[in-house]
Amino acid sequence: MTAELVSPLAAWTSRLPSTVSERPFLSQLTVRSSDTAAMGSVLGVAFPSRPCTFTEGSGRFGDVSVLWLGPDEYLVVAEPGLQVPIEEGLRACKGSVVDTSAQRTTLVLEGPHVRDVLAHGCSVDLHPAAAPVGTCVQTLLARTGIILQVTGADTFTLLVRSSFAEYLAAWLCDASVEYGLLGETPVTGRPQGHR
Amino acid sequence: MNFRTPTGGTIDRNTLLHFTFNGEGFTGHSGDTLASALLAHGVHEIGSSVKFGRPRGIVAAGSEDPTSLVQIETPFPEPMLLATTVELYEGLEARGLAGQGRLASISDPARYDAKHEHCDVLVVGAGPAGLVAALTAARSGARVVLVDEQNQAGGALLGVDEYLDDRPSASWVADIVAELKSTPGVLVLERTTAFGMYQDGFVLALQKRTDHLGFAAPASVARQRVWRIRTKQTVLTTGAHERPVVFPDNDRPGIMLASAARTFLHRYGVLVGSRAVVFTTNDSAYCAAINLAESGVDVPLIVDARPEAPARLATECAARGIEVRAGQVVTGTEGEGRVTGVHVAGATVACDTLLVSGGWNPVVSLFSQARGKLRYDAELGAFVPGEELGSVRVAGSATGELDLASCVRQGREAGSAAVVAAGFSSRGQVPLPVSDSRCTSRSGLVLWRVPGDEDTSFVDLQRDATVSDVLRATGAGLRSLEHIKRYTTIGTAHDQGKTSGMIAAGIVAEALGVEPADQRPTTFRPPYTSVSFAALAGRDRGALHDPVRVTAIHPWHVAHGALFENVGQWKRPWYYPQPGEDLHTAVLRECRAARSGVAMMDGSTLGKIDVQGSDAGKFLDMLYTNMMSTLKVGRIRYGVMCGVDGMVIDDGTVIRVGEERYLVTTTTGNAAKILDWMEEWLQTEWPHLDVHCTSVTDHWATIPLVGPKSRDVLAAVAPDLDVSNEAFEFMTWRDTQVAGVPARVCRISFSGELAYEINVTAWHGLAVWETLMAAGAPFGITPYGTETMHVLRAEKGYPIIGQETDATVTPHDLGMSWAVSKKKPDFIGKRSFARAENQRADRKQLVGLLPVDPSVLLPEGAQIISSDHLPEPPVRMLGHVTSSYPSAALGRTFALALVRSGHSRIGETLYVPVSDALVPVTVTDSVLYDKEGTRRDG
Amino acid sequence: MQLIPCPWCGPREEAEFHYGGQAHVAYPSDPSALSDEEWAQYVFFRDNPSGPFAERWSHSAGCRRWFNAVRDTRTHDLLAVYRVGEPMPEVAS
Amino acid sequence: MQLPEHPDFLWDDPEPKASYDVVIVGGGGHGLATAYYLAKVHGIRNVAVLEKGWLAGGNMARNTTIIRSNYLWDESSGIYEHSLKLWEGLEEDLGYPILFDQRGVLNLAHSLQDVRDSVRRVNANRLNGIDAEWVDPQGVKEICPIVNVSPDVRYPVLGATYQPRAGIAKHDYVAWGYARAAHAMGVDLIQNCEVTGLETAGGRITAVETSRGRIAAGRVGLCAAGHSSVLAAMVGLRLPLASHPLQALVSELLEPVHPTVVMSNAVHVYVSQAHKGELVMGAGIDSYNGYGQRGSFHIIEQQMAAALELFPVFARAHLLRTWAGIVDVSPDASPIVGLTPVGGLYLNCGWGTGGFKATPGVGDCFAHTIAHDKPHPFNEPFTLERFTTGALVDEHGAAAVAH
Repeated sequence: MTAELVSPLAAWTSRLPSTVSERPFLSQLTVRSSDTAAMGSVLGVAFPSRPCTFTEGSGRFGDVSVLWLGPDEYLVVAEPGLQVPIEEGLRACKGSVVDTSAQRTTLVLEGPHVRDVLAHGCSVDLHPAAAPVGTCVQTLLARTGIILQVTGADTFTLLVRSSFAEYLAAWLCDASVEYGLLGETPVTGRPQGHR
Repeated sequence: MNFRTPTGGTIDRNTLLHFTFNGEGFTGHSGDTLASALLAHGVHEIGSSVKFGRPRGIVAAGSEDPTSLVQIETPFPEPMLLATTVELYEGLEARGLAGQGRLASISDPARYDAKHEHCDVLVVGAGPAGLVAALTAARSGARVVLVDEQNQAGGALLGVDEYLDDRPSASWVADIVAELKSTPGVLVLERTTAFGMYQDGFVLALQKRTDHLGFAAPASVARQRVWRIRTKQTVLTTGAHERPVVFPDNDRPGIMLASAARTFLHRYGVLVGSRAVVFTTNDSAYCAAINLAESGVDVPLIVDARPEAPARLATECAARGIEVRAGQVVTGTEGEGRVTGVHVAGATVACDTLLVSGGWNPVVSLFSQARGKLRYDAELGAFVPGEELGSVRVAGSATGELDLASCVRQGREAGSAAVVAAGFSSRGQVPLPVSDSRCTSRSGLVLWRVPGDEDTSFVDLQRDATVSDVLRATGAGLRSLEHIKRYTTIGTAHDQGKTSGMIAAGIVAEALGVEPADQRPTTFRPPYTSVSFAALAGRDRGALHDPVRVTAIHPWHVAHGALFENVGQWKRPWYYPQPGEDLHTAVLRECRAARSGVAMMDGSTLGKIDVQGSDAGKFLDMLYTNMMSTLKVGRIRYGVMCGVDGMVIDDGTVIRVGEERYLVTTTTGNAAKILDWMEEWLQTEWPHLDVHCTSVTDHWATIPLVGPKSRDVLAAVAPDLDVSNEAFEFMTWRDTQVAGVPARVCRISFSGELAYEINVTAWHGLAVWETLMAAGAPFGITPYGTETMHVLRAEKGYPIIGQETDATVTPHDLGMSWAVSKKKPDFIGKRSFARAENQRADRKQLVGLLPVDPSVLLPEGAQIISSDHLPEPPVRMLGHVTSSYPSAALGRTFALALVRSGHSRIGETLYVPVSDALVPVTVTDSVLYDKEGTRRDG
Repeated sequence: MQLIPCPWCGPREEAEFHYGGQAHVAYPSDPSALSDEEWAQYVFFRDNPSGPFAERWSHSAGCRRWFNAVRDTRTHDLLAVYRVGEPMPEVAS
Repeated sequence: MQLPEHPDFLWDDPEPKASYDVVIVGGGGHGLATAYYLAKVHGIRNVAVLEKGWLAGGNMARNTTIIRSNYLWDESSGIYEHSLKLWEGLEEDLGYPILFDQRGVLNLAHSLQDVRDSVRRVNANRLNGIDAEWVDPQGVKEICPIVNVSPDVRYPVLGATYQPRAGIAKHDYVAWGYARAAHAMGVDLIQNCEVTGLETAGGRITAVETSRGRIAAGRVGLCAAGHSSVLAAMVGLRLPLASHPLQALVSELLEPVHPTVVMSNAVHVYVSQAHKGELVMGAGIDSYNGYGQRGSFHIIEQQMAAALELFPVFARAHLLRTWAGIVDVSPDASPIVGLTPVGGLYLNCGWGTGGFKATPGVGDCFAHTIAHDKPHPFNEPFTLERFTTGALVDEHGAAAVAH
């Protein structure tokens, strides 16, 4: 008797634009600490020293990203299933740790039009010069909050609260229409007008 | 009749587009506007005026036109567009308007969107100055955006036949546009009007992306887009509008601005008439006269109001048989509909067209919106930018400069200064073109109006406002232009006074015997040109209007026929009707299951905040009215929060997870507010406290499992948990496995029944819910929604924040003095309880109401009075019904109410006016079911 | 739409922020010692100047941090931002 | 329809005298109405209205002209209903075509709690003698056929309160009607006259200092809406007010489609179609304090999105002009009208978004307050002291946007 995991966008797998995919079930921990060096050594990755950036590294919990969320606030992201050992590991350090793995789900966006799609709803300048790889900002996309990471030349990662994920998916579908990214999938989330 | 020239213009003569106007069929070409295509057929009369019903024609060639209002019917009805800005397409149907448009009665199927753009330099207007400014910035490597409202760059050059660097100006324009478009980091937006200029370099621009395609517009492409441009530096090269002169009967179709005639000729290959008289106060109209004459129009006469005509131009005119009369004015016109003659010096000169030029008004709307001060330029007779603004520069004819060579030099200087200010070094000088322009001198006479019949001398042709209206306004004692604008309605129409505003100011100044410089010009307000509501709504419509928040278990609710209630942005199951059930029968069934068997609901929307740190207890003691620091690890306490004014703002449970860790719950609607509230106190008042708050609302799926059989169901799915009353006490929690996954189970109850709140990660929510449904099947487990939850808690007298409270209710009013600590020296709201108003005995207090007739259901929101007959208004009201339900458990209806002195009225009979009747009710304690609390342990 | 310079995240659109009214209004150390009038001043009365105004903002859609700003209420121009606990900077009005 | 012509004479432009019995600071609707009732009802005609700009050029020129009295609390419904009754006779009273059109106002409910709150208000209104009805979605559709009452929209219309006697008027006509009538009774309307100081002696007001010199007055009434805090600060008086931008907008002229007034607090829309055919809409209040008479455009964009959900037919109407006023908002969203600690200085402020509809009512009551040095019963509850005692008149709960 083990309940199966269902991700917030489980029903959207085949409906998302070809350039958008969900990475569900990642281990995520919200960390508040002014002593990040110790936590960094537990994870094997230095915590970001500058606002609005993230760091990546590898250690005893495998590949780990640490996202700057605010002064003394970070989100540690690792592969699925590691939230319990990571939380235990970090609890040894000074600060607070909260397992927030299911609080948000993760979307990976890629492709040459990714900045165009995001620019329809995100007011942050995502030009490579203004937001180079390694950037991590919390901001609004359309009418929902997101954490946005610039992870590659044309690759972005969005973290969105689980309850807003379907809205964001529908919005991304609609914003992608003009760029021909939906393939043969019918347009979802297109404003319905008024039935 | 055909008024199309054999050659010339930027229209594509190989295309033939069919359209109808006022029901009559016409043809035109790709590149035409509706106005140019109509003029090509000799149609000048577009609509009629709003007040007098006088015919109205085409005055200008662009978005400043005051008169050519049309209604578009196809592909979708759109009101109040200017024929001069509607690009022609196959199948266009339009009709002229009398000042009022008509909205479609059906929904607009088009898509709209918005896009953010960031740049170093924004250039508004792709005329000669703007092009040079943009190129200067672009060559320095800056991110540049160039917007222009036309479908092609060139600005004023589109309407003239001038040569730049010994080649047609269009070729010069094309080269610059090509370079701009091929430069990385440069965005050229055509058909894009910058309509609003706000703080910090924020400029809004509307791009008309598919309107010109008519029926061929792809449905997938957003029809219009609002560009939200954030720029470091702005160069406004917005040009100038020619203005007319006011004279008697100046409103007949066929009377238009000289520059418009020139634009129709050069850009569209259209002659605006057969025989044109020109009336001017400056040089520029001479070029229109010469151009038209050279194109075969009979131009018998130029009437120049100046004492002397410009010698060189007069000579050129004479060579073409155009008589020039200086020192004269047009004193009137005649014609049925279109103009057929003009009055000059007591004689009538026959014509079908009168071209007028009264000088030029720089387009300063955006500059003014950017809070730039304007200065009256007496030589020009117009307001011009009167100061330097930090990051906003103005160049070209928008400054009042009319000489082309000077305009482009200004453009280069502004572009260079802007790009340097944005942090770049200006690289290389963009070469300035050499112009052969003959007609751009400033030397004009400022003439607002020609004396004559003031009742037919129109200042605002769209609003039918005349000189006599202006004089009546000043005669009524009005001095401020704003008052006169309102008295006469001048400048309030579709064109917002683009051509009429300055003239009105001039006429007012004359009437008052002051200089226009002494007056404060009326304020320019966004938008510069009108913007459809739908474009501003963008993508935030229909399914995307506002986020729908759903829980992990939502798909199950949908699949099982739940009806939903909006709670904030959440969709919550309201009730689960079975076939044939209405709200009441479904809710009675759901309630019965919860009180006699087992039922469960999706409580995942409750706000959940993790509070950690060595000062967490101290912090919560300040926020809650009751004591939280004394709560033992493993235990749970209900808490109430007040604002500083002492009024209840939220409630919920607080569980102590560890010595330095709590998990607090909030009401669904207040989750974000309470987290903000906590952070505000922490960060701004008590930053020394070691406390961190983290929202975990979405992390957890929460399932209250309720009813006498809930223990059996839980036992079946949580084999590791000792669910006995002794081992798992009320108001405690356990971490365990439920359905094989980690879970936190809380023994709390919002119904008074034995109940467990099961929390698992949202990923597991759906599966655990289904497992519970299966495990509960033998007990008849019943899912219930918010309505049943409300009934169950109301039977116990538990208030709902926002339903029993309305920002005027204290914990004491709710009968919750027990939840207000008397030990704590302070907590938020405590001091307010001591105020005079809070000490009154007659405060409204929460009580139960039992209708004397147990079958009568009181309407929620009904008022309560003490007398058994309805007196004349105003009637003294004692309070109102906050909640009212039929109750399965009580076998009758009941209600909760806030009643003045309620706690001391228990047992009294009061009356509730319902329609025309008075329903007698008995006041009771708010706890109506299981007062002794025997059911919570099962 | 103003651009508000968050002390941590840099300039962001106004829509990402919550407004918090006048800054430097401390919660009284002992509310019970205050008269009703004094308590009312704390609860309800705030400066409302036309001109520079020290006020609180929260970057609610960003780093969730409260900070202070001096803004000219006539022009809405932000003259300075500073962190909670820092003194209000001198600004030219 | 065409609007009626304004009269051939409105007012003249006098030099301020050295002294008046009463000086009213603020030549907006409230100031003009107060002067009018002082002269007409109380026979006090040696009155000056001082306006720093042009008469009625502040919020009076910027509001969306909705008139209604269906407020929740007895205190509010008292003064607003008093006002509505005066509106009903105002055209005749002033001899000016103010275009008061009692086309009714719908206040929509979009959630079950909205419904409860609405029904509560309707019941309270009726017992207070105010016309009020609860109408279901079909009833909404019958009153205003263009409202989308489909259950499929994001925030469906679950019903509405309806006040048939509510409506709109033409703001300039109202202000000018008061101004002309006040002027005709001897009131001096002094424009371009900014008050720069308030002079007191022995705890009493003695004069106002202005950009056009000192003007002595035994009694001074402040009617300066958004600028009230600034004026009160001149005598060291602190007010519980915040001045915020409030934006509004207008479309081009359209054939009649919208026969009533629709307000939706939940989605921040209020809209009517004015006499000439333009759609007049108000937006939500900008969150920050501001005297700049401009707001942030995203408020307008959100407004449009919400409007199109309710009125799909507005899609291709066009925004013609936007603007902002300065509203002075009190903690309980109710006004402050009455005496001050300074003798002879009277306060009328804190109307937030409700000022226009109150114009005749508060003008009458404030004139009474000034004339008798004592509040009129209708403004008695709206003291400054209520913030100390806690006896608030909290209309926030009843309507977050109380237009």
